[in-house]
Amino acid sequence: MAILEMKHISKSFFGVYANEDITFCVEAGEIHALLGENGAGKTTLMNILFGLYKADKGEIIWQGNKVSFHSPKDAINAGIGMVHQHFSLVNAMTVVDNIILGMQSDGLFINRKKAKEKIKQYSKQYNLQVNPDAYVETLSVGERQRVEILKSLYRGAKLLILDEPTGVLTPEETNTFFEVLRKLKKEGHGIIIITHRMNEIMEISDRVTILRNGKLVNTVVTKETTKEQLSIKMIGAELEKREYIPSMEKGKVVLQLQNVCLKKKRNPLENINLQIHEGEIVGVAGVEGNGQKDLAEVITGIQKHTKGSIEFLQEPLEKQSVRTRFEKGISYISDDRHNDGLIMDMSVMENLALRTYRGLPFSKFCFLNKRKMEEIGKKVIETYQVKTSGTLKEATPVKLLSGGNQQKVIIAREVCDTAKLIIANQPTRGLDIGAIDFVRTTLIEQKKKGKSVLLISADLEEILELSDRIAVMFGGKIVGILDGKTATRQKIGLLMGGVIKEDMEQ
Amino acid sequence: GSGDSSNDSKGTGNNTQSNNESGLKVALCVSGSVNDNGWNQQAYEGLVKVEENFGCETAYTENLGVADIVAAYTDYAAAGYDVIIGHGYEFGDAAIEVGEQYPDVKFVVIEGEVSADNVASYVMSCEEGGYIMGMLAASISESDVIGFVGPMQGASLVKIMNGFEDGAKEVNSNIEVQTAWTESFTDMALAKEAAKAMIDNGADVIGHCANEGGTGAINAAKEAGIYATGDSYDQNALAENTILSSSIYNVPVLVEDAIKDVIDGNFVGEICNFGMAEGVVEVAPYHNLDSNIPQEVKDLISNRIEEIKNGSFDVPCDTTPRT
Amino acid sequence: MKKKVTLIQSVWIVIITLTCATLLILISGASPIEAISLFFNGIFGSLNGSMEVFVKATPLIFTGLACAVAFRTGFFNIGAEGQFYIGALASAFVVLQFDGVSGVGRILLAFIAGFIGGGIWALIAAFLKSKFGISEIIVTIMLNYIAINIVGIAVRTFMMDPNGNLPQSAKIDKSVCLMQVLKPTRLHIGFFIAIAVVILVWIVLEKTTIGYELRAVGYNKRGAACNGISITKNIILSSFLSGGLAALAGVIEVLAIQKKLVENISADCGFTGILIALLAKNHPIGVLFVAIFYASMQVGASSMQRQMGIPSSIVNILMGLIVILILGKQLICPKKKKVREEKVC
Amino acid sequence: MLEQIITIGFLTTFFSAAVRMAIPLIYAGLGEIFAEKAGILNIGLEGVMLSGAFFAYAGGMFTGNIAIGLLCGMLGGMFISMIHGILSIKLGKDQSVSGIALNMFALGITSFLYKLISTGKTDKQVPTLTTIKIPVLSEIPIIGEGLFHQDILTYIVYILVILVVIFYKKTSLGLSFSSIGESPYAADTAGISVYKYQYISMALNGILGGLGGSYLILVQLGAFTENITSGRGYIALAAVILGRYSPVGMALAALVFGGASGLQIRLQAMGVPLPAQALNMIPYIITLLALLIFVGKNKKPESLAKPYIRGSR
Ligand SMILES: Nc1ncnc2c1ncn2[C@@H]1O[C@H](COP(=O)(O)OP(=O)(O)OP(=O)(O)O)[C@@H](O)[C@H]1O
Ligand SMILES: Nc1ncnc2c1ncn2[C@@H]1O[C@H](COP(=O)(O)OP(=O)(O)OP(=O)(O)O)[C@@H](O)[C@H]1O
Ligand SMILES: [Mg+2]
Ligand SMILES: [Mg+2]
Repeated sequence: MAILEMKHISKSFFGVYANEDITFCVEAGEIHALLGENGAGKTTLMNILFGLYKADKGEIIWQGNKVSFHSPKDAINAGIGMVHQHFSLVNAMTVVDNIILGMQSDGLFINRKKAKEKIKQYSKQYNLQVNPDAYVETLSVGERQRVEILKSLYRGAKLLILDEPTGVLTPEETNTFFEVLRKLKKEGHGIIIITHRMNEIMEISDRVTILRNGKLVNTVVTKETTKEQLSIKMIGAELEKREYIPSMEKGKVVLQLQNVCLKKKRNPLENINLQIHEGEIVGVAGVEGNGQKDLAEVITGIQKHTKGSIEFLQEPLEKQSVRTRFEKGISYISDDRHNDGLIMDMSVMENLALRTYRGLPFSKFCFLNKRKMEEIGKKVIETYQVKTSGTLKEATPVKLLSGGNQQKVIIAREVCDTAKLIIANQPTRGLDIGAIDFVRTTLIEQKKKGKSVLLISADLEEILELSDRIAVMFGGKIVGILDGKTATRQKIGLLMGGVIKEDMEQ
Repeated sequence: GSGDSSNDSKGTGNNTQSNNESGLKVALCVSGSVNDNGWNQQAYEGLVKVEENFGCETAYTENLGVADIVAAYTDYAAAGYDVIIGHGYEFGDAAIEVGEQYPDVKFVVIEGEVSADNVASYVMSCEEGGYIMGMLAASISESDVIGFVGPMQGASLVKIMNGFEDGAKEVNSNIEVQTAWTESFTDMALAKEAAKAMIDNGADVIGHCANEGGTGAINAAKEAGIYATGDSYDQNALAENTILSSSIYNVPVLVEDAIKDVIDGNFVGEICNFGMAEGVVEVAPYHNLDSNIPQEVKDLISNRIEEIKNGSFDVPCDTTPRT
Repeated sequence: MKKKVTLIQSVWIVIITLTCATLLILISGASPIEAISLFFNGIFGSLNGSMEVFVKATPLIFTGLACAVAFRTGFFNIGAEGQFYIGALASAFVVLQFDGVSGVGRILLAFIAGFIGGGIWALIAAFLKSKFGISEIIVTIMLNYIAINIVGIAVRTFMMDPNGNLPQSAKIDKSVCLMQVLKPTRLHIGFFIAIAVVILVWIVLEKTTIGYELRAVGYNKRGAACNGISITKNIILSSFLSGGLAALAGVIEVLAIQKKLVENISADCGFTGILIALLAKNHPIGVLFVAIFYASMQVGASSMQRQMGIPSSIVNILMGLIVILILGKQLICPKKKKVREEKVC
Repeated sequence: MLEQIITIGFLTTFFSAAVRMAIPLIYAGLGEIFAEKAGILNIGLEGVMLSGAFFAYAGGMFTGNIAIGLLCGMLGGMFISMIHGILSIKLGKDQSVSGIALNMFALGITSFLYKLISTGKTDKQVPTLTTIKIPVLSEIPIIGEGLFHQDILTYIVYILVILVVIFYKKTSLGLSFSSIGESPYAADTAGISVYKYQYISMALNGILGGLGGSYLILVQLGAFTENITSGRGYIALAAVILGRYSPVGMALAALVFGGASGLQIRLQAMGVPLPAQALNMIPYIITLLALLIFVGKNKKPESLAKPYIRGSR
């Protein structure tokens, strides 16, 4: 019998349906995947289930009874756990406190010792290692995700909703994570998983429900379908195959890092040596939190390196500000578009001007040229097919765009004529396959134009597909640089785990 | 000036009396609240008297900040008020400024420093009261330390404090007079703390001119079981066994006099002083502490009061803070 | 539809305010009808009253602008009050010191000195915030008290009028006073300066790259920094501008109203400025209108209070009440259902 | 001068003064900690204290009963903070506007009501609490007298400070309350009733702020005046920040501030040759210096003053 049924769920925002008459069910002991483009309504549907949104229409049958959840509290009490797409952790609290947050303690006081024991046990059982005493703000994104998962497990949920849980995990982590899911499944839990990765869906799920534009397309049994079929159902059309771009002749050196160090209390960067040539994509692989972001920020000037030298086009970058580095040709696509890349409360066109508002065409003598901004905004929306709110168009605040469309705005801004080196940190995270395809194609086009790309990604597929050379980072160091043609998942995986290249060759 | 008195009919307040004999319209402006048990309340009581005795039509504005004085004055002048009383030196410049535009309106500034054809300053010799309180305190003190708490350092308050000190020194040149300013008319807690500090330092009589805040100082004296002197009106009722006496500033009388002058046509635009001789500054009776005060002290005080009244003794008026 | 709701709400706000006013007036033993007619008579009944609205609005426009500029960069300046005092002090000092300079020259000097003085006063808080991460709220509150006391010291010592005994400075001479435009009313060119400054600030904030940067920093500091916008520079700029603008209110109070430096020179303009900026959603043009609205309420209420001898506290009650009602208008007449869920930040 | 200051006698009385001046601040500060930890900035604390003070006075005056006075004081404080609560929790309005408006409102309403109940009355005093000397402890040199020769409300505040520390550090309810100020979204998804807890926090804010005001009336003064709090609410806000949102830190900060005002008034009494205004600035300057000396990580709740509206971004 189905543990959960959602029947005829509808929900609209500002008169536009995010969910329209959606019906689907989850069995106990089933892993049910939700698939859909960015903005298809997956998160909305789950938020309704979890009591965060109230459905306009429709009913939820939970374990045979009709229920209505007014708040997450009701859902949690009923035995539903949700790992949210955007972290719902308290940064200023420790891991333990986050995990036991909102739960009734046995006595008058919290028994943190007991909680820690239990957490350690779960960590071990499901291979989700975190330090329970660490403050969440000190954790890497991957670690935070583990805390989120632990949090749900700790509450002993019967149904687990996982909204894009693997987006930030490494393949290794994903594998162990799937082990966890299989275990839970065997124990009779129901699981709803949202992911944009077809491989993962094929590997883990029993059934797939596909949403498009807020409407239910179909629910299919995974074994009876293929990636291609799913993809067609999801987008409504077939994706073109990208042509393979062979590695080009190495051009002159664009960026040279020599013994670059970044001193800080936790996870410093140590002696980074790296060269990037014209027309080359260098991939940086590694488990999240091993210094990749610091590396990107040291090159872009957001953080200043403390030792060593960085040369860009044979000129040393020492005290140059973020702005001058950009003007010289260093572009940056950050992994954190909400905080680093965009000003969420500003409009699309204002965000497009964020790098170059100081001069023509956006402004003259300090005065902004609004008409020009609009014009450029319109052009970008058209060429990049950014989906904006109907009436506002280029004046839509970016916070109202979906992640994929937000990413397009950043790319339109950063991939400009003056850019000579593009640093792309997790550029496809959280995007649907259409959007991913768009980003990758854009990067390859840049390479064809002779520009250089430093591609930081936790997604090995992406690294292997795009990179000419692959640097692997571990513990703030580059532990190996491999050739893109000969590198394999295994080799990279070992390096990512901290096995030094020399050791490996022995 | 325009004297825009077409508004007359609208300006009738709730205070209108049926026997509006003089037909005079009088407005009062004060910087604090009219129920502050002190400075401002006294002026307000004067205004009430004026209404009762002369049948004037009255209005008042309380809590008037310096930024709004001119506006208030202009308002009243335009609404046809005949006399505008400002209760404090800070009303002086505004009286001159608005007075130029409304020459028919009479302005009275209590404690002011200004005068013009239609502007008079009525200055009370409050220092006389302070002086007597200082003498009294010093005579009663056994520790040779007394204290005095002031609010904001305005000229009319500084002269009371200095008078207190001078009076005390006259009786006992070795006496130590501890003083403090709380920079607030309403912060009772700080005034109390100031008095406590002095008591901790050995003071055994506390004087004050801190208006409502001064109640805090009196409470401190009461709790410590020592004496205090009151200010502004007879404060004995606040603490019967604590308040030796109070220096009374008969503001209601002053206000009444001012209006009487206007009615009788005796108004002169000059700075006039009113002290004990004029019956505006007084000293309260000792009430039930009468028996605790030695006769020679009572004699000393009453003699000095006499001398001040008949002009044979001049109390120095010093308006510079001595820190 | 939305317009209709807003209209109904406004009507309700007026009704509730009037009811409360009536009650309070009745309790204090006066006639409400007369009081309310005096209220409007105070504002519209005479040229003097109407112009008084603009006179009272002038400092509020400056302090409102000051807060709006600061709030835009997320610099929570509670210190407009103190900056007002410093502006008054600096301008009075300059005017009295340089008596050799011509009138207009001294007015200019006063404006510059006041602006810089207030700017620096606010910069202290900005510096402590960006250098040490110390909350600007607490620093600006402390600086308010300190500024008020500094003025207290000044009018008793180095700036005290040598020909008087009162804690106030000498009067500034007529040539330095800001011109009255519509005698005998108090309307002075300061109000027109305020309008000019509003437009200037509006242009800077909305039309220039400076305003663009300030906004970006205000919305998302980290995002701005990652894209090459200097946070420190912008916080310093906005705090300096903010402090300077608040100080101009003090300058004008000295040059146009008091014509000398006195204690308690600000009628809580700094705090009211915060209210005005936030009610105007930090928009300069909005500040202008909210300040004028606010000033007219004050003028009406004071006129009512003065002519009838009603306790002044009624003014405070009503001003507070109106703001509370404006904030709580949804409760008075809810905009259909689902207010909470659909609201976008 | 210095030898006058560094004597046991001076230090003892000075410390007593510091404690006396600090207690109302600590009460109000505790209230503000509850509010801010739940994400609500109450700049209207001054109004809460003032309202508490007035109603404590009114209650005390009409009944002559201190306990009833205290109860009225708490309710009076709650009245103001619940308005703030509704505006900022239910309607998600700007908390600073609301707070400042409430300060104005409270000043007006208390002055108005005070005028109503006090006109024509000659005896305006209300009874006050007596002090209780705790035997052995009050004999401790220098601090004993100040800490342990006080009234019952002072002793209660010591206990409250400790209880609040325990509440936030050791209980799961406390954890829930403090998570709201950090991230209401996280709290909500963890099954915490964000709005309910915020209202509770605001009620506590009102009760404690009201007690802070009541203390002035029912312990220290026995009388009321317009604006009797004279800015103490703002100082309590500052104490919370200076004490980095920890109850003990806040209490120490309040003590520093109380000490500074006690010191300045004592220096005046001793005749320090400085203008009174210069000495009056001391508490504020000391607070600034304390901020500089103890500069460190800002512990401000991450979502402080940001309205939480479920389901919006
Ligand atoms: N809080 C909200 N307010 C208004 N509209 C919303 C809100 N949340 C979602 N929507 C609307 O719902 C639609 C679906 O959003 P949802 O977040 O469910 O997409 P999704 O399928 O989870 O996308 P993604 O794969 O990017 O996570 C959007 O297009 C948007 O118009
Ligand atoms: N407050 C809101 N108002 C209107 N629309 C919203 C709001 N919040 C989200 N949306 C809509 O929700 C849709 C999906 O948003 P969502 O953030 O889930 O996308 P996403 O691709 O998953 O983002 P990310 O990749 O950053 O996780 C978008 O189409 C966006 O327009
Ligand atoms: Mg989603
Ligand atoms: Mg997404």
